[in-house]
Amino acid sequence: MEELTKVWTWSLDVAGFHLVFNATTIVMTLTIMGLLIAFGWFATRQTGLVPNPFQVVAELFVETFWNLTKDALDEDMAKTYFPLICSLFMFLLLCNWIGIFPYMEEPTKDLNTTLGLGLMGFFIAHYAGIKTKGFAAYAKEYFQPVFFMMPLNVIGELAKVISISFRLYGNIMGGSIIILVVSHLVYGLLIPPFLYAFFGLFVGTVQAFVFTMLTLVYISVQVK
Amino acid sequence: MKGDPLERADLSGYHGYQRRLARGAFTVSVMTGLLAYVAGYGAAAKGLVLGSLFSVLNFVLMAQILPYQLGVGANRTRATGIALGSLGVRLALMAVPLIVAARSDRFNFWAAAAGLFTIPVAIFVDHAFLQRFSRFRIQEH
Amino acid sequence: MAFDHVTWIKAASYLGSGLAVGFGAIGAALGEGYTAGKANQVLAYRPRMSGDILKTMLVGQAVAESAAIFALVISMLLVFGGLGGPTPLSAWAYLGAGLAAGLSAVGSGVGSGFPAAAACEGIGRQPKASGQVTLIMLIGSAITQTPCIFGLVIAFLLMFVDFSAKPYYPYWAALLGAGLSTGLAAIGPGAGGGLVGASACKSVARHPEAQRPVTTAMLVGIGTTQSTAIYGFLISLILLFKSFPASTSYVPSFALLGAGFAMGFGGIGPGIGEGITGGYALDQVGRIPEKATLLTRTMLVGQAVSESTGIYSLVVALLLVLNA
Amino acid sequence: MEFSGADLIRAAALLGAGLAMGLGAIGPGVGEGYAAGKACEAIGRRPEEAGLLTRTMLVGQAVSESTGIYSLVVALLLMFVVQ
Repeated sequence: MEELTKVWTWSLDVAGFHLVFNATTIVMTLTIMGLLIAFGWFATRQTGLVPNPFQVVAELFVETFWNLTKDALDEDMAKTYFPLICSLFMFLLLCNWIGIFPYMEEPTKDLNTTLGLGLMGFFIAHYAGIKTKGFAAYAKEYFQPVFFMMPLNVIGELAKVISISFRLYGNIMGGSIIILVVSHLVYGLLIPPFLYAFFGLFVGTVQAFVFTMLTLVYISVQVK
Repeated sequence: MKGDPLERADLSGYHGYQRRLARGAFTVSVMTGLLAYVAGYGAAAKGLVLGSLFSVLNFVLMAQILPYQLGVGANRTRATGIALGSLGVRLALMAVPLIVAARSDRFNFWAAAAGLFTIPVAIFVDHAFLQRFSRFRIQEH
Repeated sequence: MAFDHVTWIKAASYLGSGLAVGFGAIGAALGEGYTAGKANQVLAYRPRMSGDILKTMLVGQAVAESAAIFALVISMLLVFGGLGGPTPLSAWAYLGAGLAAGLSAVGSGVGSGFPAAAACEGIGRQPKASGQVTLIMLIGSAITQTPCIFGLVIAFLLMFVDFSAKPYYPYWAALLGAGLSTGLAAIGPGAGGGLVGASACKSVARHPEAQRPVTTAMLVGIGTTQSTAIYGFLISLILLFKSFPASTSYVPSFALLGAGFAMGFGGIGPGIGEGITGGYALDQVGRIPEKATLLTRTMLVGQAVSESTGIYSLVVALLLVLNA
Repeated sequence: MEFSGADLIRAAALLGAGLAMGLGAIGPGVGEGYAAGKACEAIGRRPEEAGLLTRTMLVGQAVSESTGIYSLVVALLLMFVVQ
């Protein structure tokens, strides 16, 4: 079970800082971005009334998430944030699914990825809040219901980042650990495929959806 | 609800079911034991029959206690107390074949332990399979 | 106050035996008490049905009691099995075996009471469906016993695998932790599986023709509910069979014990929660069987999310084991 | 068996990490299950609103899970930060 603790890293010393890069995560993230760009290119290459398979899938995503975003935000606000929500879901879905292929690892298995995405959602949500309400009204909300609740409100906002990123990380990491341990224990062919189907496909989809929905909800809480 | 609702009840179906299930289960277990004995697994056969005998005894005892447990009313604490007491007595009863089998070479311990599950297995077989075919059904009066 | 370890082993096996049979009896008695209370409520407005209701109770109770009998077998083996191995580790192994068997029987014992009570209610409401309701109840309580069987397997492993060559210092904690992990983690899934089975019985009593979709949904629901029990079993197996280096400090021992507690307690909540989800979902499957697919899908999504805390416990337990 | 104060602290931190995650998982597990159960009930009443109800269920569960995630964070801190 040594694979669990083994991480392939690049380290670099820049101006007195010792920087460590998780090479696997970076390579896999870039791979997924490449795959998504290729998917986008194929889906939009020949749009027509009789769509090609890529276009069908893309339309499915776009339609589902357009409706979801429109429900949560109002129409013109949804136009701004819909591309973010839809591409976030597609990125996460592919991230969680890619682990089922041999020699591929989920980038979401690394806390750095999920924490980065969580922080991105946090900053976007607060930027949206300041932009719609103005800074005074935005800042005033932290002093509700009474002024000394301010620290608790701030902690509450920061806790959202922690919870959203640890949820995704914990589920994907847990799934891959379970698959690894069970594969070591049974040496069989029968059980791991079912586990891959459950953790890789099912839990991966559910958690990608949960992450996306929560980002959307955090934005909608800030703008309302 | 004053009085015992069970006094006016017709319990003959209940007693008939219980009698027939116990008889059927014990017969099958004794026949399995005989087969095993003939095949040369003497200790296992004796252990199985011993275990299933006590399983049936436990079942009969449980069936006798159950109406009293139901008769105490909807008071769940008292019902749980009676259940705990009756379960204690019956577990002590079922410990007998296990102790005997563990102490003596003539009875196989694992066969005795398996024999204690005669009644649950019989109930399961009865409901899952036999009730589909009325010829083999345990008749209820 | 220095005893030789034979004394300790005797003491530990008596204690483990008492814990096994005591917890087993308490669990089954709680389940039976619940059934009896419900059955009495039904009898109050259906006095004529007492024969049928008693029969259902008897059948349910006889099956539910297997959890207590499993615990009894372990307990008698611990006292009369002539196990007294000469190694000091055996004391912890026997204590762990008793805890695994006893605690895991609690959940299954309580859990089996719920389907039996629901079956009594259902038969009181719909006497014609008694055959189908009893069958669903039997299937439900039989699957509810699975976590108890995990506990039984771990107890057997603890009693019969030879640990004499292992170093005492972190292994005592590994053996105790293995017992605690499976035992505690079986409580929640046992009770939760019972909740799912109970709703299935109610649903079949309401719509006897919906037996097939209800059975499928119940099997899926109980199967998912038991995943945290499987995690507990997994942690126990790793604790038993991974090799830990001998150590001169308490740190690895407490890490292994902590892993047992983390997975054990961590399995309780998700198990019960997933059972509640499955219960509500099955109520609705019985009400509108034609929407069974939609409801099963929603139930699975809800259960998968409720299970995340169980997965976090598993991650923490594995990190504790691997860093020990 | 010699043991130092630092040893004792580390051992207690590891046991505490296990207990924190274990006990911290009970509440959210039950609560999330209850939320999901009620959502299933509501979907049974109004199957045409399944999408909205599932989304609401997921958001509600995510909020109730926060305490479980805090337990996870505390457990990880106890394991990797306390020395």
